[in-house]
Amino acid sequence: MTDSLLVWVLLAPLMGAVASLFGKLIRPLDRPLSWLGVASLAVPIAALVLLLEPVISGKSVRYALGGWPEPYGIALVLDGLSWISCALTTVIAAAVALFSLGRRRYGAGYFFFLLMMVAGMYGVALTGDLFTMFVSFEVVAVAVYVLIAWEGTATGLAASYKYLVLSTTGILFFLFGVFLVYRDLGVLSISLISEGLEASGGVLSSPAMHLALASLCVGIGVRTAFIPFHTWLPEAHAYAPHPISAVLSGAMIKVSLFAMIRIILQFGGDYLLELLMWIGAVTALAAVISALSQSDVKRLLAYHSISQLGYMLAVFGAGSALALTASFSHALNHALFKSLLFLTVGAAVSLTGQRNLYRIPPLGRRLPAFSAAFFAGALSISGIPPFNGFASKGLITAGMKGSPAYPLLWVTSFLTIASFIKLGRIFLPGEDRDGVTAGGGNPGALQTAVVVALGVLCLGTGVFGQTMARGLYRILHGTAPASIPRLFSGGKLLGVLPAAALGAAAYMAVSTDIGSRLSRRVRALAPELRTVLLFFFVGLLAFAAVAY
Amino acid sequence: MRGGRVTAVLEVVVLVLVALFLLQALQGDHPESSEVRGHLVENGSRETGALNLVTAIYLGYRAFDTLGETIVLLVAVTGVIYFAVPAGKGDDEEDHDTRSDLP
Amino acid sequence: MIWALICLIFLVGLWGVTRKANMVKKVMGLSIANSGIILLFVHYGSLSGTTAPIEGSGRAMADPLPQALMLTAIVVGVCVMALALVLVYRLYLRFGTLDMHRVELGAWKLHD
Amino acid sequence: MKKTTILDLISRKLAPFMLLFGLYLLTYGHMSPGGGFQGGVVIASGVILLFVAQGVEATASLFPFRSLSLLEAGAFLLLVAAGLAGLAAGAGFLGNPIAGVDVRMVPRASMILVYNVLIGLKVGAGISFMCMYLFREDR
Repeated sequence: MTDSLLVWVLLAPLMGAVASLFGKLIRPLDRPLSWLGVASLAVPIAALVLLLEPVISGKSVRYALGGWPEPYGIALVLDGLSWISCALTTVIAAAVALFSLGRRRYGAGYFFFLLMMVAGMYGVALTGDLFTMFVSFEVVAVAVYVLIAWEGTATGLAASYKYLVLSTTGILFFLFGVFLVYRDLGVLSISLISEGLEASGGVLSSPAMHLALASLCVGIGVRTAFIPFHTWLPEAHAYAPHPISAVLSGAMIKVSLFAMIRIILQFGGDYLLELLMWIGAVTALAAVISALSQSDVKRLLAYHSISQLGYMLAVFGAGSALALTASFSHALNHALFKSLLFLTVGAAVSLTGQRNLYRIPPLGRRLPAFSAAFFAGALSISGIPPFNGFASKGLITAGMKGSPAYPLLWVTSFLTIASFIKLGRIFLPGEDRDGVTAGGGNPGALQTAVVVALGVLCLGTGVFGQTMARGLYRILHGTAPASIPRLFSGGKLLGVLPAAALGAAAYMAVSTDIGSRLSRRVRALAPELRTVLLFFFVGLLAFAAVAY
Repeated sequence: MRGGRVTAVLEVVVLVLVALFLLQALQGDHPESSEVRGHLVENGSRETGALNLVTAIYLGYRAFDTLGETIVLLVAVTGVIYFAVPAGKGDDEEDHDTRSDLP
Repeated sequence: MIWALICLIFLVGLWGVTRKANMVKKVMGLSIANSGIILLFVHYGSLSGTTAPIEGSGRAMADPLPQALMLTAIVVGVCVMALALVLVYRLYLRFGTLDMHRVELGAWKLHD
Repeated sequence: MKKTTILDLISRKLAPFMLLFGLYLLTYGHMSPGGGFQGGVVIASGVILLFVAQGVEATASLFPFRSLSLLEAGAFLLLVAAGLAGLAAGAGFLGNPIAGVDVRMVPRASMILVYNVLIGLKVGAGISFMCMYLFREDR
């Protein structure tokens, strides 16, 4: 019985989406059917809790759709990796959907696209078949194109179009990879790829196979946004509606990262790990530098998403079992605090109608709950104990012990602190200037509840970081973890102080006039679609060349 | 356009390299028959009852792909209708999103 | 030889996407690249036989699997093109131009 | 759109055959080349030919907007329900519930037929509704 639960994880948001579609068509039912649609997210939560038991014991749950056995039909597969990406999607989607219910303006049509995106993400996480992963990616993509441009602003439409062109080019290379796999291995289901490859002597034996791996990784890489493919993310996240930026940064780029990790592990592409580690480290550093120079609050957060994703990629590149757990725990923690940051800053933007960091009046007194939640998120991302950022960054330091790329990540961490000191000023308790009520309405009670809940979650996953890490290790590897370093040891706690001091110093440096002139030049580096596509092709060639 | 020359040359070089990438992947011998295809062709129609084997596959064996595809179509049609707003209504004031809700 | 031709079609599509400034032409480029990929699958399917894979036709049948996959890829391509063209339509209403460069400059200036 | 008599006459004569051919593609999709999507698109092109030639008001009386959008959403809901029927009959989601039934009485392919017709109706309604909606906007 438990394996048919897998279908309900995917079907529930789908039915919820159809319900909200009917809500859109039948005007009077708009609100109730939107609530029904969002309520459908409760089913995946329950199903995932029930399915946790087999995953913990190391067994992967398989469900053959339509009863057809694996190589001929499609199977839904739930193992440690897909359980985590489903859990992550559910938490963020539930938070964002509840937050969106708070705003009267989002009608049932909005929830139709949001729930279809969630169903697509479940499809990507659960599928055991390469071509179904392509279809699920397209379901997510089509819904995201509409949602990015939902408010019809010119910048939203331009950002959506730019993302569409880039990700469709990427997905075409993904299809090229699927073709190579079908041609040489004759099979489409992911789990049989590793067997087929062993039979033919590993991924490096035939040139077609590692080019297939390169095109598959590049096709998905466009959706995760590390260095060569990150150029779409700042516009898409900055100009999308606030809850959509939260779910994009929180869940979508990570589900794509997990899918890429699954394919790399299945292909046995260990030769890529070195490249990914360096790409991750460089992404983290470059993105945080451009984040530090931003004046638009949402672009600043968008660049931070890229930088934190660089962390996850770098630690995955380190390759050990502990490193994989560190990458996943950072992904979970990042999903929590980044969506929290996007929701709180989004509320500030819609309340004051201003996007520029320096023009938003201090809202500390005006939105007390939001400010408290914002500072919980800001402290988490800066890696300050006892919040969850500190726990997962401690794991990352342990996972990347002795790897040459770690200094880059260390520099990134204190630059992150600097940029959040800079961003923190909009939520300081300051005098309540009159310009505040120019924007949209006050955030409702439901929205405050969601934001505070996310803040508490950030704190909770931080305090219980040790048990979280052990649990994630068991989910991922099925066996009890041999050695999880003590996260809250004295040495680590003290290690935060120099980083905080350097962060403050960096903030001082940026606010000097040389700093602001430099920032203005970095800000102007918005690459156009042409250079974006150029970056994409260079990334493709890098992934292909690394095997020679 | 600043650096137009440079980006143009770069793009040509990159596209030529991509062409090499594609040809390198495509040439070389590749096994003709795949075990999966053999099975599907032999008892495709017996198991699903459809004589047209393509329909047997995309509605029988891989019906989930088709469901995903109908979802993509449904989302795209609803998206196009959402965006096909007549001119003049809903052009943006950059920051205050006062767009009225659409039918 | 045919593989090279199919690659050429795919590259013509990519060339259209990267080099053309007109937004509609970029969408056309995407569509050409999409049909290049579809041709790749269907051509590979036809290597084992060229008659339509209907049960009972004695002659060597084409491989039904790539054709079934490409049915999905075609519909997905159509949907993405439809959305792209609607976005271009709205951008044209807003900026009065189809040139991607000027649209981005406009969007960027509007933002600051 | 200036209505010329040639266009008017031909479209009124041709459209029924296109709709018929679309329905043929749907219902014989599992025996001869055809299927849900192809049939649906042919039906949509029949409807679009009608409203291009006859103008949107005339066709809107024949294919009203509201019913087309409800048909599209309803057909999709029925498709998911058909998938669930497979699940309920123990053949797994999107499986064939009729597999167990005595084959002579109900041909096994009838489930494929149900899928084909549902997908065809959804695609036909969706695409014709989209084009009519876009067409109506421009006037």
